[in-house]
Amino acid sequence: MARIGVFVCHCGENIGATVDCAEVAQACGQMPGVVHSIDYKYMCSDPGQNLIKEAIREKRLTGVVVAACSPRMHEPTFRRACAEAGLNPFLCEMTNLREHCSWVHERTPATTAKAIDLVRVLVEKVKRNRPLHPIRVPVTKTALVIGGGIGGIQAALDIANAGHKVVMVEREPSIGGHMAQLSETFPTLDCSQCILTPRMVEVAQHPNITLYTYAELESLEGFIGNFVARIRKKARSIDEKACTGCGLCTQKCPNRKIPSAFNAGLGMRPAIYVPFPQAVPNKPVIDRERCTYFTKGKCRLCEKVCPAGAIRYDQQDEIISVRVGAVVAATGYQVKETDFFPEYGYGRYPDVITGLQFERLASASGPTLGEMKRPSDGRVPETVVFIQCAGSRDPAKGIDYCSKICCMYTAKHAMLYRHKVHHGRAYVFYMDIRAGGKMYEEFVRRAIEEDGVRYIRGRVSRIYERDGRLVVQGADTLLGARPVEIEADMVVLATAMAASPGAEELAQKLKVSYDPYYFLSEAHPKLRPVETATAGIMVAGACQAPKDIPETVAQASGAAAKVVGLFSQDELSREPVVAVVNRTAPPVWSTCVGCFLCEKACPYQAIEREEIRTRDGKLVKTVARVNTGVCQGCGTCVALCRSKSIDLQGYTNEQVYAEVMALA
Amino acid sequence: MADARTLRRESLARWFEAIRAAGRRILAPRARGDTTAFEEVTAPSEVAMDCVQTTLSPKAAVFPRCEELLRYERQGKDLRVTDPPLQPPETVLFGVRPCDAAAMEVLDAVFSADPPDRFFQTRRARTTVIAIACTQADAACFCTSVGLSPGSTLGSDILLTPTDGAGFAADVLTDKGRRIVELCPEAFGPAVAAQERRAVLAQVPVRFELKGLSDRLAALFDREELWVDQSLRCLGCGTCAFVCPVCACFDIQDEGTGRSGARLRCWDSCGFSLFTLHASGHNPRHLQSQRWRQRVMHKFSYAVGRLGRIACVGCGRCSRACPADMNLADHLQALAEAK
Amino acid sequence: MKYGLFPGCSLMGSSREYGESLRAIAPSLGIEFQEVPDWNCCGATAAHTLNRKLSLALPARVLALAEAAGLGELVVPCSACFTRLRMTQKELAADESLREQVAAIIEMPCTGSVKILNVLDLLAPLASNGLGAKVVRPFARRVACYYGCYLARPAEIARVDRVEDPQAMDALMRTIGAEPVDWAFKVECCGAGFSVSRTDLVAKLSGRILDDAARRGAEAVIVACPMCHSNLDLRRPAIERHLGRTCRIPVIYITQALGLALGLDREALGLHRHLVPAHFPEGPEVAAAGPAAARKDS
Amino acid sequence: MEALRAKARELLESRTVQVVVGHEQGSVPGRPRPVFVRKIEDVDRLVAGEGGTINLAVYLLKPEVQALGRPALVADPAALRTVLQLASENQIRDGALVALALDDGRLTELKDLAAIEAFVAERPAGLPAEDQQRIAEIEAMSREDRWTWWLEQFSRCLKCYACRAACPMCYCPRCVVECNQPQWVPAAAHPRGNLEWHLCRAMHLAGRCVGCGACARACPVGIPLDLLTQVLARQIEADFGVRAGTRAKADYVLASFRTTDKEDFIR
Amino acid sequence: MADGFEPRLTAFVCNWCTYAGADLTGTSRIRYAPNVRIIRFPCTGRIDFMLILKAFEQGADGVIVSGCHPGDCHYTAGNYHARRRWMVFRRLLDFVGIDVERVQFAWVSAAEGAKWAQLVNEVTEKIRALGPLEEFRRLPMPGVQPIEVM
Repeated sequence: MARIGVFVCHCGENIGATVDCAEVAQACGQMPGVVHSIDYKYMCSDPGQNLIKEAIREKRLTGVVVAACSPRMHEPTFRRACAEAGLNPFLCEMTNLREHCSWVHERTPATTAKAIDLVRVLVEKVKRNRPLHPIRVPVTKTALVIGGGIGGIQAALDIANAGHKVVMVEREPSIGGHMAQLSETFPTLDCSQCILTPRMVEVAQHPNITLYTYAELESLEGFIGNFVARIRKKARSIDEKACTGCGLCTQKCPNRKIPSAFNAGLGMRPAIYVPFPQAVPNKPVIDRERCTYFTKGKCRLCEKVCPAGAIRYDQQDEIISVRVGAVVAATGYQVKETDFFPEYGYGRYPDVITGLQFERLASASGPTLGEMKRPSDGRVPETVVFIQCAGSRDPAKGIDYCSKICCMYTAKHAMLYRHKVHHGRAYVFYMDIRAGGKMYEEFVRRAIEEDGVRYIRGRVSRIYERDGRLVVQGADTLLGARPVEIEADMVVLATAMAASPGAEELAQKLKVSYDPYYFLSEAHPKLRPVETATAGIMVAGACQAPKDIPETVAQASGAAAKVVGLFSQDELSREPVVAVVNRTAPPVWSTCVGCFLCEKACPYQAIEREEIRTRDGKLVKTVARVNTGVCQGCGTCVALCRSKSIDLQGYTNEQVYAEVMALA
Repeated sequence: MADARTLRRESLARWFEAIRAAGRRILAPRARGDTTAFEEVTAPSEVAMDCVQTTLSPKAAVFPRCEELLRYERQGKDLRVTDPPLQPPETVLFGVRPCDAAAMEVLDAVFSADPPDRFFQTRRARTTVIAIACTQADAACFCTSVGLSPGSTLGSDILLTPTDGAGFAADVLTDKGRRIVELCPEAFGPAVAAQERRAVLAQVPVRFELKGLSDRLAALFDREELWVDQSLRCLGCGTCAFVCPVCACFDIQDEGTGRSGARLRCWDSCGFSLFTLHASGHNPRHLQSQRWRQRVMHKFSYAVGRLGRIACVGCGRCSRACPADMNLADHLQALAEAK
Repeated sequence: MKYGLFPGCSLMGSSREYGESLRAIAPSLGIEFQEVPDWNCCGATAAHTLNRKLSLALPARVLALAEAAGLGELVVPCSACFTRLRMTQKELAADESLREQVAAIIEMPCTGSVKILNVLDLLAPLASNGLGAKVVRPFARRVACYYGCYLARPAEIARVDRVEDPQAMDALMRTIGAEPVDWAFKVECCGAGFSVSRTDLVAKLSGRILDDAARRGAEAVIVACPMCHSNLDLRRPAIERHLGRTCRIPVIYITQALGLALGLDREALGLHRHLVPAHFPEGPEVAAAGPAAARKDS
Repeated sequence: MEALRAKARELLESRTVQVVVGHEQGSVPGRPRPVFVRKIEDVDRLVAGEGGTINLAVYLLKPEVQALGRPALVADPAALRTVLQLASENQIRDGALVALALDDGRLTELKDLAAIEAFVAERPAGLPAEDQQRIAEIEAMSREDRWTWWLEQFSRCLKCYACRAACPMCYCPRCVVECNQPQWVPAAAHPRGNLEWHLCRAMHLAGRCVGCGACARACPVGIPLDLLTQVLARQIEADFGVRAGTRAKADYVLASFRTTDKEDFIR
Repeated sequence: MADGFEPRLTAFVCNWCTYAGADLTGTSRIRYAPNVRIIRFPCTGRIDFMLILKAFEQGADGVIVSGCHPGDCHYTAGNYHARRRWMVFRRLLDFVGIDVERVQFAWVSAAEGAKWAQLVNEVTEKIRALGPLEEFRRLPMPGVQPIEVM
């Protein structure tokens, strides 16, 4: 027989002012199954909680109803109190007498009657509660980091240094991401290679990190703590073990007229190439679309010159399956190309370049070895115009957001240009300078005051080519919107930062939601910025939203902390409010009829198919089974099931039915 | 000997008024769409006199499809249980066919077995059966095969046999019947010679050999393929049991609000797949063939042993109402001839 | 193909040659025009600066008349009228009550079902089917195609292929053998309505346009809007005073260029009406073959 | 008829199927009843299905019939739609049966679900005219009249569940009415119990009922049950553009959604 | 309507949005009619259509069903499923002659405390105007009215 304890709280005056708590306690005492019913001034206080604990022990209560404030506030408190007294926490329910009754109604008999009704509802519910225990899910203590940019590297190193295994998957032949392409980084003008390359080497040599480059995620199945990732390691056409990285093949390769992606299309590279000198791993890869052998079947020169005989033309893609417990998505970003801007010539003028291309011009390992030469004729540009917000903050272009880092890298570019070309003139057309980070504002002021960069507040309406020079037409809004026309030798567009190509497919593989710009959606913008709504999958860096290197590294460490937190226990314990498909005695085994209409409705794909076989292996029937690791307990399947074969623990059909009946 | 009289058709109305004036309700066959059932009538004009057989049987008058056995009410922590008032109205069942009247006898046997059913017996005691002999029958009727006939008097308080003219030969068979007749004696005239009656009655061919059938069926119990063949098309609904004047299986269910409720008795059917589901999950009759066999064996074999009579009056309702055309007479004929 | 035609005031007055050349080339292109009966002025810039209802009622009446006459597609050569009609159609479609008020004013239902086309919408499809074959005397000249503002902006009204660098006129000119130059003033403003009140501004703006066209070696500027033509042609003395040197580059309508290519004579096309003489010594007559091989890759 | 018998003999002889589910002459002339022909000599009992009250597809999921082996189902368009809907609910695998489509006399053999899908697609879809008429009559009534009319209909219900037994889409081994913890649907045949049963039945068939009408034909007291499911079927097609029994792989309408579903009653 | 008739309302609400919205109504001390009794569900997707019939059966004169706005659902899609279910169920109730105005559906987010108060007040007045739910009162309820059905 149920032995329920009802505890009515005055909450000081908050409830007592309009609800007659004594009468409620007295009325609840009469309810069948209630063996203990008292009211007290502050139930959530220590003495209040002790009242509950003593009542549980003395009266051997099988269920507790605390009639006080909102369960969203103190349910954990009272459930912990009950647990300490030996009562399963899920046998304790709360009635909201404060927010839903005393605070919103006058002091009338109707209010007290409503209070009694509300308590009766929960008393009937708690009678039908069953003790529930947190769900134990084993955790595979290996993390999968997708993306080898600075975000992925930081996350991988943090997790690996915490003693856990990491598998890193990078799509390009080498890790390093876009940071490797930068010349120097704001605000300290550190050489990007100098601060990045050691980390790349550390990743390559770390015993806990398994690195797959020139590889992509093929699929991800399973749930938090128990993912199975299948990685497609694209064929490099090189035997990585045999190759010594001497680079002879890349020098001899005759087919050298291929725009280098690493140099953002400014420099050229051979068909067999190493993206950049400090590449990790420093092994070449054959670009099968452009290699003469693969396209026309001739040449094979690299095979002849290779001292180690490491060329493998017949190498095939390889699918590697690995069990992981958590995933960190750090797939970075891409910058919009110049052909995205009709008003700046639809990308026809070679001397209108993007910020990334300017980085390559300024970089010592770039196509011009760091000298400031313009792409069209290689002359040193006397006048360079930098244009901010090229595509960002422009609904007409479909990109409403601010890309956050362009103000800073444009100031850096102008500064680098002035350092390299002392007599050169640098203009920056801007709308608002956003330099909110540490030492950021000072950096921009230095560019203006010390390096003489002329900032013009206004937008550029058009660029056209005249007599070999680029006429930049804009307006200076600080001088009464006076039209301004500058004849420039080179124009650098701070183009918008967009999600990396293939971000949508990756999000669908990870079953993570994404926004209209294909940036991955975080679980909560303020309170859970490094997690996603899909349990076990974290995000780091620009794949979640435009951000600079310091924020990316901070977010990567945050994501790593979450992963390490997840791996800190051998088992994952989850709220037991999950759905369960009933099982009955043979020959029926379950009332589930195997129509699987629930399977489609589950937003988390938590419903699987289980084949019930007799001992001699004959298939009896296929029924639904809920994966308690993935189910989030929304209950949509329960309300959909026609034969009532699936039920939600904590909100079972019996409980909600009893709650409605209790309102008679 | 029952006293034989005659009843003119036009005086029926006066008789009805007298019965109703005496505070008795009259239930008679009434058409509703293309189905007929026993419903309260006020005048003979409302009675569907010419229908061969009503869709639903008069059983409901004495064994309602749903009735309260007891009531309970919450008083604080405990529960107050009370008996529902059992005052069924005095009822006259008019226009019952002889087979349905005989069915009342079978129900009497079932519900008076130990322990007697207070509810049924109260209703039965207050019910008077006025049967009308059958002048026409259809292919589903097989009363003659179970020892009855279109003119049998078994179970009736008064049997009206339509005569050529516009009247009936009325045989008042029991005291109950006499009390109803005395409510309006002027409606009746003296008896008339017996022989015209037989000429008017319907001809119902005998469909199968009744004698020895129950032993024969017992022998066929294990012939599984026989029962499977017969029941493949049966859908397992409860129609045959619910229209049958004799079926008396019931299910007990408690229902109510949070404060008060009642224990209800409702009709049930051995045809339902979960009729014999045990709490353990085991279901001795989980195949439709087993359930069909049970229906036949209960009515034609077990009943003989327990009640000393066949629990079927050959009214043919089950065959007419069955969506899958499970014709009981055909099946029994097949079983009787099975080797 | 039968089209409705709304000439508007400019084709009756300052740009008669635009109307004449359009009607002249119509027959050989298989086009038949039917003027909107009893059409009225579209209100142009004056109306919508003074009174919104007036600026909607005038074009609405024209549309209503076109609907009543069963003209499914209406050609509006003047780009100012074109923009006013399209703007009215868009605003009335979006606002139920406004449509009722305007219908009350013009005492005619105006469902806005008419499809409004400018000259480029009308001629552009021909570039790819059949125009090339009809060319009798290829217009083998380097030309600067000038679209001005109304043909390209506002984007959702003009619905032109590329807002910053339209190609419709360039394609037409290529089809008749001309060689469009790549220049940067295709959609720059010519000074439009300031023609009378601030002629100095028109001189500066139009001057820049003609100067760039000339520098790029264009032998003629092709336009499709009466306002552009009047500023670039009529205001040439002011432009030359502003530039401080002579600038004799002729300005002709796309319809006139097509007319010449189809072998029509100068008078019929109204070429004699221009202030800056537009003489093109006839090149060798070619059988109606395909467009002359362009001299060098543009 | 001859073509049907010949095809049945051929299928049985070639052991492609073990049983032919069709119609045979019933005890009441003009009302044929289901027959399960397994032996060659019984083939001649097969007759056309006109006047039959049962949708033969209901037998495909009965354990006794499945025990007979691979069936050939003599099917009218409604039965074919049923097969597709059952397939979309994982109750029938492709190739589990051979369908002998019998439509106004012409016999077509359909070997797999795709063939059935194509055959159904050619047939006119949507509600027969007289059903629409009956629905229109009810909808014309005022709300109060509709309530009294339906309550009078439901009061005649015996809870014999012939409608559930005759419906091929009602294949749950333990139906919701047999669930007593909690007692979702009152077991007794009083007006409230009958109302909740018929509303529950209609909702469980929403987006699944193929409109074969077997339920209304099976009801011993003649309640027009098919109208309840047809009204919902029509509404679902109008709102969500989905019709039951058209494709072998289809999403259950209440288990899927479009973010653009239009409604006018949520505040 | 009968004066002094106090309608009894039952509200089925989702825990993440409307329940929290009602909490906000409380913390903002916005008064509203005491006729409603709130029952908490994890999501509107969990609300079974039979529960609305049960609520009417147990004496409710009106039912409010409210949850997260489309797109806000904590479980991403629960309210989309609920919306479809209510579009179909409402059509069935109307066809059978039950006044669909007695079942009010709404989206109330965790930030719309005022909207919750306004919703309850409006529905209370609407049901007060419609009066007690006669249809269900006349259906005999075991233990309240005698039950015997021939």
